Amino acid sequence: MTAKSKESQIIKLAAKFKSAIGLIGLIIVMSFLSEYFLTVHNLMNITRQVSINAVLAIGMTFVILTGGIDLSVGSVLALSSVITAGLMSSGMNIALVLIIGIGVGTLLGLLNGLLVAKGRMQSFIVTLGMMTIARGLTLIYSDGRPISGFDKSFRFLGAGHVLGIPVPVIIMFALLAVSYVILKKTPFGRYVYAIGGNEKATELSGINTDKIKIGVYAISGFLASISGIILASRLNSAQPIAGTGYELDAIAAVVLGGTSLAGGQGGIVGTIIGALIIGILNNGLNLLNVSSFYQLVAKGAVILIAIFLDTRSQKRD
Amino acid sequence: MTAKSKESQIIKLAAKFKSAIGLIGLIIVMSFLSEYFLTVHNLMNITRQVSINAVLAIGMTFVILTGGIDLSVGSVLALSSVITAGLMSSGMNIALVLIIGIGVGTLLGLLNGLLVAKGRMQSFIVTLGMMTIARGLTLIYSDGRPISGFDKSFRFLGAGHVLGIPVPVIIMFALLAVSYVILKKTPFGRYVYAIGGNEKATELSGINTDKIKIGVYAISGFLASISGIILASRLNSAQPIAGTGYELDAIAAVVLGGTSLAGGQGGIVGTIIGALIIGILNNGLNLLNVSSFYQLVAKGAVILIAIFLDTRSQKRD
Amino acid sequence: KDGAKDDGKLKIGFAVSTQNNPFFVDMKNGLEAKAEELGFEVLTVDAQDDAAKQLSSIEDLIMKGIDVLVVNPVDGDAVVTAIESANNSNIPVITVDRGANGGEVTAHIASDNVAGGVMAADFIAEKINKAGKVVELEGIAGTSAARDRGKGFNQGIDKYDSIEVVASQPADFNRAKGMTVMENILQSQREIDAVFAHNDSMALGAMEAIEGAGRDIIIVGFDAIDDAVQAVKDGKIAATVAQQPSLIGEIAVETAQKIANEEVVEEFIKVPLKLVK
Amino acid sequence: MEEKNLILEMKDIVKTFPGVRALDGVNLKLYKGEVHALLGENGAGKSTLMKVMNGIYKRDGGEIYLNGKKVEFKNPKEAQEAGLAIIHQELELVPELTVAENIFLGREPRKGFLVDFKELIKRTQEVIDRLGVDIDPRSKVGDLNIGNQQMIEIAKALSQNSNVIIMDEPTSSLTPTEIDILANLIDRLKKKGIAIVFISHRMEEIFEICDKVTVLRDGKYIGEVKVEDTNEDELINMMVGRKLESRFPEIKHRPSDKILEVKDLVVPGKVENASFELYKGEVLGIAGLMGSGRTELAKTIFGLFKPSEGEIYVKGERVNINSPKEAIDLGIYYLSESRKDEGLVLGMSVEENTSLSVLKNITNLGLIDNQEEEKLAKKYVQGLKVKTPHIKQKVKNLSGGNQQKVVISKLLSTKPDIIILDEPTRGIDVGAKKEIYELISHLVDDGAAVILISSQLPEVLNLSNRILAMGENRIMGEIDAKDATQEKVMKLATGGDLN
Ligand SMILES: Nc1ncnc2c1ncn2[C@@H]1O[C@H](COP(=O)(O)OP(=O)(O)OP(=O)(O)O)[C@@H](O)[C@H]1O
Ligand SMILES: Nc1ncnc2c1ncn2[C@@H]1O[C@H](COP(=O)(O)OP(=O)(O)OP(=O)(O)O)[C@@H](O)[C@H]1O
Ligand SMILES: O[C@@H]1[C@H](O)[C@H](O)CO[C@H]1O
Ligand SMILES: [Mg+2]
Ligand SMILES: [Mg+2]
Repeated sequence: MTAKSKESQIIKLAAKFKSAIGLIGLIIVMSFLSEYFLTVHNLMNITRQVSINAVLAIGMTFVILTGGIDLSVGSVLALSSVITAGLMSSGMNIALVLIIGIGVGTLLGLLNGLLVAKGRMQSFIVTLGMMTIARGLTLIYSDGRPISGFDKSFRFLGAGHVLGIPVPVIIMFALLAVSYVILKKTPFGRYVYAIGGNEKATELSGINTDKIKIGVYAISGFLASISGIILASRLNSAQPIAGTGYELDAIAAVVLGGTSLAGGQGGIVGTIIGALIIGILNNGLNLLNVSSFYQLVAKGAVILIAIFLDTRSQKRD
Repeated sequence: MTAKSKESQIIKLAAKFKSAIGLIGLIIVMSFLSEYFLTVHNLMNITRQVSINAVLAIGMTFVILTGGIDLSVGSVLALSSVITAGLMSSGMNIALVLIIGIGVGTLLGLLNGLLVAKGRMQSFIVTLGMMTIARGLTLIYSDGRPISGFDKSFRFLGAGHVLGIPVPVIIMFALLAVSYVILKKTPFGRYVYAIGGNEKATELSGINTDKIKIGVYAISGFLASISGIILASRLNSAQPIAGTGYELDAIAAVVLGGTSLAGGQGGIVGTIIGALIIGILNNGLNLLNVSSFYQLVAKGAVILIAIFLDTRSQKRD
Repeated sequence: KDGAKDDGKLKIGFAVSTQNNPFFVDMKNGLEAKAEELGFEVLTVDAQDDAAKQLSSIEDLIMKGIDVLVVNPVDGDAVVTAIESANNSNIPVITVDRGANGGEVTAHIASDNVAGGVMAADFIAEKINKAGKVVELEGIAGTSAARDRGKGFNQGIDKYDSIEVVASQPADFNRAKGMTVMENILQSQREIDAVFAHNDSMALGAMEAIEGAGRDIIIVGFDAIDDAVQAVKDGKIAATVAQQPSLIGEIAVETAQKIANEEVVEEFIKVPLKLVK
Repeated sequence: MEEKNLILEMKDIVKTFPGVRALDGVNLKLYKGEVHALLGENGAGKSTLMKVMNGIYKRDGGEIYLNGKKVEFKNPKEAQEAGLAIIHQELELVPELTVAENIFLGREPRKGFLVDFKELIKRTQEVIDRLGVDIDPRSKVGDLNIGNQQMIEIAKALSQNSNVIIMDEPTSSLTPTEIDILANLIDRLKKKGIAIVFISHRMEEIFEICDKVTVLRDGKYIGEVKVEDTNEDELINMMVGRKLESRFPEIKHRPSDKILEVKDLVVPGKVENASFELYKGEVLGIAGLMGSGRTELAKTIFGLFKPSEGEIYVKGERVNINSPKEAIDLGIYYLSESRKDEGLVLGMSVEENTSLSVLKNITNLGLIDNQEEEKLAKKYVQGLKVKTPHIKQKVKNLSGGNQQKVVISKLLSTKPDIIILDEPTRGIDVGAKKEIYELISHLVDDGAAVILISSQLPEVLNLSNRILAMGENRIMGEIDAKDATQEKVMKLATGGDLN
């Protein structure tokens, strides 16, 4: 049995590699097309650019694995971002500011979760409503104006480096590692998958499914606010319309990474691969100086090709 | 047995009425808040405004009933719209122009369907890719500029009246009626529900599920292009950025109307109710001159309340 | 600074905020045409109105070793980081249409949106004899154009005691929205003398709504896009505040050339606004 | 002359799945007017053979002849058109559609472009009448209980007027009444010359209903015998390759402390005034007709329905159970009658399903202890003889019976004191059934209390200490197992008086 289970692990590993086919293919193609692409500097550049979407997409992965969706991440990002900026410019202690900024996002996520779990409403519409509300609150709080004028120390989060590596990239990988462990190694993570696979059976197994569901939306809100804060720091300004449309990019990263929107299947590593595909695509189209209208066509086409390759490489059953 | 089935029909009817609770509540509230609301003129106004989203949402209902989703409708609307306008201003025969304009949308829908059904790819990502591609094509075709200068006769579609009723409203109700019959009375319609309810069982019953799935996306593309043409006629100009974000409004209408995103459950009448809720909301907020930031909060909150009421009124099981 | 000009061709990076509006398409076309005329290379990136995307794509431009950066910021504060990156790579920066609130900017080329708002207010006041009811159609909440034009317009109107802004509603720079929002406002406001829209797309949408309702209202737009200029000629809208996007683009290229040749350039190059009426 | 009546022949059929050789040279010959039983343990390959026959799976080797002609069905539709109908083991119905729409899905009568609903209802009513059950053609299938859904699945196959009908465990969720109906029906079909493949794990049905038996073991063809020439022991020997002792173990009930007491429990529309007691060391059987409310009573105790009245006492303490979690924390575990919908996460592995209920107990610093988890899964895979290539196999790839064993593993892992088993042997082969009976016996020996809900009366009669008879959502009476007979229990359940 051990020999066999090892064999199956190898098969699994191969399947995972295959889900990276699109990524590797893209990297190879880009390296040929542009001399600027495969440089340390540019790769650093890409990972830094990807980090915002990746952090959102990590949270989105939790939600999607339970079979839900979170459309509010972009607005929650903006709300946390302006609140953090606003409080900071009012001179509040920076630690407290961060706690409040992240707290607000987590709270909205929690609210999403409560409405989905206890209210038994469809996550799509709940988070669509929340997306609209959070955007409104952001505009009200900021009076529609960007907020700037930050502490030098705050800028470290978005623009700093440690050992030459950009801080957002470090944050992204740290969150990736923690999320990986949570999803693969803790009971909570296992329940996330179980709910996506069969919610009823999970409930009958004695698991408080409501709590888990509330948890995943809270995590998504939490991560959205973290990325909002990184973004504000990176831009040195909190934008009230930041994050518009980011939910679609985050979902695209998750799906490109091989996670099924039906829930129960997929994982965080794929999500990062998906986010990288999108990031490389954006970077590459710029490097190649593809004109903006054609960029849209190219981007859409590459997404379709990547997902097509990935689907092909998965065993049909 | 007849007594029983009659009783169950009454229960069903009541359930349907309940799904309109949100709509009726909203109408009552609005009538109190604004003296201008409940006038024949304004109601006509609302239905005309709603017609674009309603036509999209009708197509979206077909797709969602099979358990899929179509994010490309807004871009397809724009593409059909500029192509129609472009060909018309080049002096082509108007009937031919309409056929091509609608044909393009239907074709893109068909392509969506092929990728979903034959390519076994997730509809979310397929139509997300298509949304990006179609937007790019629209911008390329129009060079990012609005196209105007239409025939007087063409304006009839969007701005004309028949017996005092706006033409878009007539088109909307005609499409509603046809779609209702298709969904409820034809084998095709029953298969749409069956696929959403249990795709495997449907396939095992010897139904060509791929064909049905391709069909619903084609219908969605077809209706998206019709609404694109109505919109161009109504605005007297085809806008390359028309329809941005319309997919979310269309999905919201479907879900507010009680159709489950999981597929298999719901219907077209609910969708129209959902579209009306959204339309009345937009109209009401304008009538009340609610300031822009607060409009967002109010809109999100009303959506949540409407769906909450609707969920409450459904039997939990 | 001549190292980058190894092929003798000046390489201009152009970061435009969005292409979703003919205004910017004109600006881009003006810029690209001028560059071609002078034999320069232009690399254009489009931020789709997203400040973060703009930052990323400017980083990409810097990667490609551009000689001059021309940026049309999505937002004046958010663009600072990008400008600083360019500064660090010794790439001179020109801002167009919208300014930056930091970093080292060699030249700023723009028309003044606040001034344009005031201009529209004064024109309307004159048309309605300094008394009446006006409606404002706002651009996308949170964008600088909407902010500045709204600010200028309201400052302008405040000078006239008998003019009242009876409704101020967002229509997102969008023609379809301009139409529906205007239709709705027409329901509740029985008396409207004039409408100011933050751009022409909304003004043209409003025009359709007003025509449909058979009412007679003065309309003023912003941008002077082709359709709007035509509508002014046809007497359907009263005026549009003309920016000269194409000229902005051209001047940007000329300025870039001067900078590359180490000539002295003005810090703020104002491109005149004019009222097309 | 026999060969003239040969309708369908399968020769040397081979089918492999990754890591599994499900069919390895299997033969089957079907003649007009015969009922042919297909027998084998769980995972022997019965369902796979039928799916190959129907074009649902593509075979890897062998040939199929229909009326002497070699055939190659690419999909179920082609098989259907050639006169083959199948009743699937796992119900394949669309819950949102009506009974009528489900039965005629893909074959609805039409009037022009439209479905002729009048005709549809009429034909459905005819089919249902043939089955002799009382189901409204217009009701939604999702609102029916499993038994009735099974009848719809049967009606669907029946309505196709086929020459060959495959019945893959049609009786596993039926009570004796419906089984009688089905047996009569099969008799009539047979007389019309229709060939029937009948799969069941209930040996008595084989002898009552079938003419011939083909036995499979581990995907291999063992042989074909006539029912009249064989007996139960021989068949079991062919199936499992060895002799099995008597089917029911002797359970030594030693009722001690009262562990559960239910008083006047009411859930509107589901449970009416239920009162009973349960003691450690006993099996309490619950018998009743389909739809009698047994499942609802069990689910209420498990915290899935909220009672409007009544009290529940566990170990003497009044409790309020609001969720399965609270029930499990009190030492109660419920094994659902519907493993696919409520028992398993089909996309997860055997291991992950087994540990799901006790995951919190095998953690180390908050992380799942993989070795412990593996140990747990292996313990039950070995203990219950779950047939799976390895513990990482997804449960959806196991045969029905083996899936059931995984659900039982999950239950056992929580070491409950009060065990509610709802149709625990549904779809389980003779050997495994016996193992489950023995398991119940062990559990009782260890002092657990078991509630056994089963539609198979012999099971209830032989394993229980006391029996509750349910009907119309209420407990109609209680009888000591020693005094009980099938007749007495059914009489009680239908409201009759024993005196
Ligand atoms: N889709 C599949 N993928 C992998 N293995 C499968 C698949 N379907 C069936 N198997 C395996 O093939 C073998 C035969 O399964 P099958 O379902 O035919 O058994 P069965 O005789 O019908 O059993 P039961 O009496 O439990 O229904 C089993 O070992 C099962 O695990
Ligand atoms: N989903 C449902 N919707 C409506 N009524 C239902 C539903 N499920 C069950 N019922 C009804 O509840 C009652 C009891 O159901 P059920 O058949 O599950 O009881 P049971 O005694 O456990 O029967 P079974 O032999 O099927 O296990 C029946 O009257 C049935 O029709
Ligand atoms: O100046 C431009 C245009 O007026 C456009 O209509 C909106 O964005 C502004 O920045
Ligand atoms: Mg089977
Ligand atoms: Mg039951």
